[in-house]
Amino acid sequence: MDGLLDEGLGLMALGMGAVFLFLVVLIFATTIMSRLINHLFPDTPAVLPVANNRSVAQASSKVGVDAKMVAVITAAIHQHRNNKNSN
Amino acid sequence: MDGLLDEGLGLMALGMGAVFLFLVVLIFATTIMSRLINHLFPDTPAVLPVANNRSVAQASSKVGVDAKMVAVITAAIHQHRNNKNSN
Amino acid sequence: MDGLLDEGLGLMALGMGAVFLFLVVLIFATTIMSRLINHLFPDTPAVLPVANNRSVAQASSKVGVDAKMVAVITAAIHQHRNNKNSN
Amino acid sequence: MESKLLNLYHDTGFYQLELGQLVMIGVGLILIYLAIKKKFEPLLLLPIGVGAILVNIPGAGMMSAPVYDAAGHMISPGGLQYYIYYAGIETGLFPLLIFMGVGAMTDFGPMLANPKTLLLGAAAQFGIFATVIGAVLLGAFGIMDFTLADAAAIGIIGGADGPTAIFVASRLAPDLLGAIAVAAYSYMALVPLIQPPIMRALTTKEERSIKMEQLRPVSKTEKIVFPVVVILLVAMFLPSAAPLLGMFCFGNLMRECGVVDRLSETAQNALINIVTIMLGLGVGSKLSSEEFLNIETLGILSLGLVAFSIGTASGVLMAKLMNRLSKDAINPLIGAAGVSAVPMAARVANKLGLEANKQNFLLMHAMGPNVAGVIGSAVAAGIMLSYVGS
Amino acid sequence: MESKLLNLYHDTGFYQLELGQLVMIGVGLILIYLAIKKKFEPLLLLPIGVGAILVNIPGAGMMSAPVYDAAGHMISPGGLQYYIYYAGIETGLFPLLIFMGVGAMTDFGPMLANPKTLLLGAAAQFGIFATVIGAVLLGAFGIMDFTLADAAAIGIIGGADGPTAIFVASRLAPDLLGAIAVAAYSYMALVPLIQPPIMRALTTKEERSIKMEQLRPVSKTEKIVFPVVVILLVAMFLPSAAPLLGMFCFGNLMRECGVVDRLSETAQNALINIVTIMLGLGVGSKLSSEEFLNIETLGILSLGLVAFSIGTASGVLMAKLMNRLSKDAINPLIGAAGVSAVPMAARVANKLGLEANKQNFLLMHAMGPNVAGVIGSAVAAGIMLSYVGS
Amino acid sequence: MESKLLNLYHDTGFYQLELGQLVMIGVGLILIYLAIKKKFEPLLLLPIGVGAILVNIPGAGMMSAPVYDAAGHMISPGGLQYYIYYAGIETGLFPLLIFMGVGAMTDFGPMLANPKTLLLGAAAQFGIFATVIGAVLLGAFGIMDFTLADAAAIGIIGGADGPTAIFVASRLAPDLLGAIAVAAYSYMALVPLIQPPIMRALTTKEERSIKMEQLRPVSKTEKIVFPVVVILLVAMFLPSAAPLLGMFCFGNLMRECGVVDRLSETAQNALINIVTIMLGLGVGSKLSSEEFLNIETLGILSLGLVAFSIGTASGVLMAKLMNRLSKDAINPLIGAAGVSAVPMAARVANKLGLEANKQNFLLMHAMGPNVAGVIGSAVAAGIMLSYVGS
Ligand code: NA
Ligand code: NA
Ligand code: NA
Repeated sequence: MDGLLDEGLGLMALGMGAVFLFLVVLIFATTIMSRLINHLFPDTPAVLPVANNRSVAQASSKVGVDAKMVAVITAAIHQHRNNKNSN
Repeated sequence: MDGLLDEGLGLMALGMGAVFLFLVVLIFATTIMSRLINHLFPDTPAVLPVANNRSVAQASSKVGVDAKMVAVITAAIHQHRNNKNSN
Repeated sequence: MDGLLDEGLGLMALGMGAVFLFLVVLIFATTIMSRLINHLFPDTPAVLPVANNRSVAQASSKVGVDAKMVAVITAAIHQHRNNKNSN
Repeated sequence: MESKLLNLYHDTGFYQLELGQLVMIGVGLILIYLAIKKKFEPLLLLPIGVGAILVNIPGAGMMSAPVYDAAGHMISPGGLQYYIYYAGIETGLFPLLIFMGVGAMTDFGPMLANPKTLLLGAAAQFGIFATVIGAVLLGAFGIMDFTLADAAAIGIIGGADGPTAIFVASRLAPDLLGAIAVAAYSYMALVPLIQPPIMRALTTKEERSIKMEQLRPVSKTEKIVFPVVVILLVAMFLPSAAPLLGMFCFGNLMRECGVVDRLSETAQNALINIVTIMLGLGVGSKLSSEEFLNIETLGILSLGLVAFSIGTASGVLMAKLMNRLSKDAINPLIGAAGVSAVPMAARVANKLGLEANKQNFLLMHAMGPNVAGVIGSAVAAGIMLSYVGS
Repeated sequence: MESKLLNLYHDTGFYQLELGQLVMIGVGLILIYLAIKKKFEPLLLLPIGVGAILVNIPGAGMMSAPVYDAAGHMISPGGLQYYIYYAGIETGLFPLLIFMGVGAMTDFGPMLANPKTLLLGAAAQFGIFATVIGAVLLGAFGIMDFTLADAAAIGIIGGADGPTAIFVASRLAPDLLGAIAVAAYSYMALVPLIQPPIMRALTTKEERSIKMEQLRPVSKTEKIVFPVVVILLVAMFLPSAAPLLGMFCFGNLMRECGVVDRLSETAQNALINIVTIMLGLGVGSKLSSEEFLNIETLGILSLGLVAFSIGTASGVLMAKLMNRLSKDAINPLIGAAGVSAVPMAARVANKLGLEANKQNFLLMHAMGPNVAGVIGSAVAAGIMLSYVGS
Repeated sequence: MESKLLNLYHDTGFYQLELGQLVMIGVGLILIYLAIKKKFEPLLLLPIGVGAILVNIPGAGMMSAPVYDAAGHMISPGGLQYYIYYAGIETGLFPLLIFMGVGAMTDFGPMLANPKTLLLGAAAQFGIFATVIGAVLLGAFGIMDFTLADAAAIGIIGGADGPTAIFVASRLAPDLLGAIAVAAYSYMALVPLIQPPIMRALTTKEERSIKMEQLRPVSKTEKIVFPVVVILLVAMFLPSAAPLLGMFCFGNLMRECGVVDRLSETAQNALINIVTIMLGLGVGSKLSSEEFLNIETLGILSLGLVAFSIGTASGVLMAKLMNRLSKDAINPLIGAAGVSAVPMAARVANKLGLEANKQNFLLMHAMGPNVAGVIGSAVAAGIMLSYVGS
């Protein structure tokens, strides 16, 4: 029984230690990465971070559809206008 | 030979019996289910039953597209109207 | 060593021979096929051959969408016109 | 070098091709022609046709088993159709996944609006069991070599339901699988030719003109609860039909419940399409000359036609009986839709109804027996697996 | 004939059904009800519920193993859930593919804009390890029969991440997989009920009203490089987490790199949907009465709730600590999102923030710890697999 | 506890990582960089690069085999890449399914309009067999350790067709698969750099300016019948090419026949995308340091470049010859497209044509040899499998 509890406590210590260690390392790595990238390639940032997981995908597909739609609508309105003129 | 024919006839008797038994039970179960549901939750029925297997799916997706389209078109026409006013 | 080189040369001879043989046969077969088909079923040719692998698929789907869009737009413009008339 | 050239020549189809294989390649071409030109169930018959050609190319090894050495390392890999057949068809995975997709495409609304049409879906299964007797007789008189398992697998053609037929055949008579699948899908495509004469012969013009009262609306909740009810009844009454009907109802539940639309959409499209391609190639692998070119195949094709005809007739006759007994009018034509062959048989009923009376739209009324027929043949399949297996 | 009839009766559920199976069918029905009516993670709980019903139908053989004769020919095929479970879950394939799809759906932008929120994703994993101790104690006092491996697998419920929990359980405690998966998904769905009281108890209204400064924009390049950095760190520090985090980062890289959109789209849709259907049926296959109806399941369900609660509390407390030490204001509510349960926990944090101050939009700020929690629990999973396995 | 800590340290990459693995992780990073930044065939090189990193993480066990006890119960599951490689690549399933999808994306129209361009697709395969001789010589002089099977597998890089190269390599030289696949896809991406100097060197500006007469329209029926004709010719002449060309033609038939659009759409999208992700991870699994970091890989990369160059040259020279002999003018540039590398090589030919004459649009004319090159290298693959295998 004590053996099992010891093992459990060991797992907890090691586990939380490793989780924190890894994520702290990741914080440093991410910060360095971001600084390096923004220093080397100071490009216009793509977009503000967005809430919904899929909003980027949706947005891009929406843009595609909208562009098509706008083209069609422009043409339709154009024709509509022409028709009116010829009436 | 007779053995095989007997077995075949047995299969037929059992089979048709079971098919009818199961579907008759299903008729009762379905009828009871429908009555119970329509008694307990007298909600507005969703839709009239439709012919094509996939028409529901199509309809729903069409609705989605149409809603988008209508929005875009409304905007386009709105802008069109504004443009005319400003001309 | 020589054995391996011999085998390689043999593979080359057989390989190029087979490739040419097969494709020459295919040229004849294709030519005969095309003549036969265009003789037996002189239908209107579907489309001019197109560059992009997927352009046919894209085109067809585009047509589908456009048809829908055009219908919606027609309806929208119709309603728009009616609204104006009633104003 | 010379020997290599000789080897290469020995590898060619010219040298190796046996007559049987040539004939089977011809059969494959006919299936492709029927699929494309005649639009005979092309989703299945086109892949089956291509699969039949590929498996009959000598030396292509599309059906060859992989070879391993003693240590378990692969010496030579197996053929594509070998892997597809043994992983997807022998195991029953593909028919079950297709049945799930079919469930996700099925609307039980018309059946729920008029549950007594389930009886028509039961009556039409008589074609299945009558055909079993036919096959048993052919076997008994020594004309053909059919066991009871074979007879049962052949009978299921009368269920007019592809995945059910493949599922049963893969379990009861894998050797006959190719012929049974081809017969099932071909006759399903031929429903508009097979059914009308029988339907006309058994009904008067007055009967065909009978208008049925409009179906009541069915609530969303009924549609959601129904597949659960079916699963529970199957669990109680007929566990051997549980794989087929369970997956069918699972698909239908995904469709109707409204909270897993992305799963339902995938089950109806990407998943069922992928599995259909594989199933076709796998079924095609059973169209080898040894397994297809024999007298039994003729028997299967004839019996399949008989099964469809008897099923149609019993559906119509049951509908006539119900029309007499029931207070609501029932057009006997919708009984023919009980064989399933969704949605072709329902359309045939509709067409004949319109012929008799231009205002008589039977489509929705025929969809009830039509989907009931799917359940009916799955139940029949369960009985057969249980009866013949035990 | 009579004996056949008897056989058939012996095949029915009425004859065969044991009480345990009946109860488990009831459990399946409850899961379906929760999925549809209460919208509890329906994408998983609906297939799991159906799977639970199917596997408990006696005689359906959904989980029966295939039988081969000495020559390797199949005598009787296995059940659908048998193939799904052993091919996709025991091997770990399905959870990994789902993790890839989740990666392709995850936006690391908010986390990259404020990397120190990763600490919140670390702190919330305390729920995992505290629960391990709880399970060990239950085992140690002889109340329940849990080994260290069992305890570890139960603890991972606190990771609030379905695929991770299934992956770990399939490796450390396959017997408990059903209960663990059900607990994990149920509590993820219950996050809006479980978390708020704890969050309110540990914070003052002033703390909940804290506004955080707007996140900086994150460049495309940062988003592309980040998953590669994570893979490299995993390779260096924690190889045992490499399968989970590697696939997760692979999915995310496909999403962000902009050159393989068609793969990313398929990973997020057709592929993850297909695998989700299968995973659900496979997990459901572990809801057999022998494996689920015992005192251990009660322990798992209770411990899972404890794990969520402790994880929520430690996330909030860590956020309070960071708020004191950091120069930028940090609203303690976002700490609760560190348990992951993406994106539910972030929405809960947002909701409580709005309650306290109508202008306080925390959603974007909570997404950082939220996705950090996914990484955190995958790291914890790696540690457990390494520690318990070695 | 201390020993556990030590174990954990022993598990880290720091402790375990060997130099070779580190180098291979670097190779993986380079592939990812080329895929994303240089757009080198990203659909394949990105997954291959990620696969190369994952398989070289020591302790991750992505390629470890499952372990079973005597009773057949799994003791430890295998790694993801192990299952993918042995189920999909060793068996040949994945390349064949991709080939089916490529067939469904291929338009044979331009080739049918001008069938004699098939000769260009034949000539360009000379690169394959010349490279075999090169590899044999390297082996013969003891510089590298290549067998005839190795040489054949290396030669196929010159086919400029990824799935064909992977299919042949998985059968003839699985140890070299990683290097061969990387070389094949890299050089396909480098076609715009490799081909133009060779094309310019072998042609005069006048030749490059040659305009070709417009292609005749091709009827739908021709497009439908063509893949069937190819299958039948393969069956007769070269059964060993039947798996590759059969699946390719099956895909093309689904595309053109017009009655199975839903299958064609899935073959071109969900299915090929899923298989591409898997294929990439599986090929990446062969980029282990033992199999990749040796002198042979350098030989493979050099020989691959030679193969592309010789193929390009022979295509151009054949086109020059045909231009002299034929009554219709043939621009020699389109010969270079005979290596396949669809549609990159055709675009290169178009670009050089426009350079020489701004009105000279060769794209459609180059598509003929381009798709002919796919058939040509599949035929070459069949010959090799038949010659080396027997
Ligand atoms: Na039926
Ligand atoms: Na987590
Ligand atoms: Na080629």
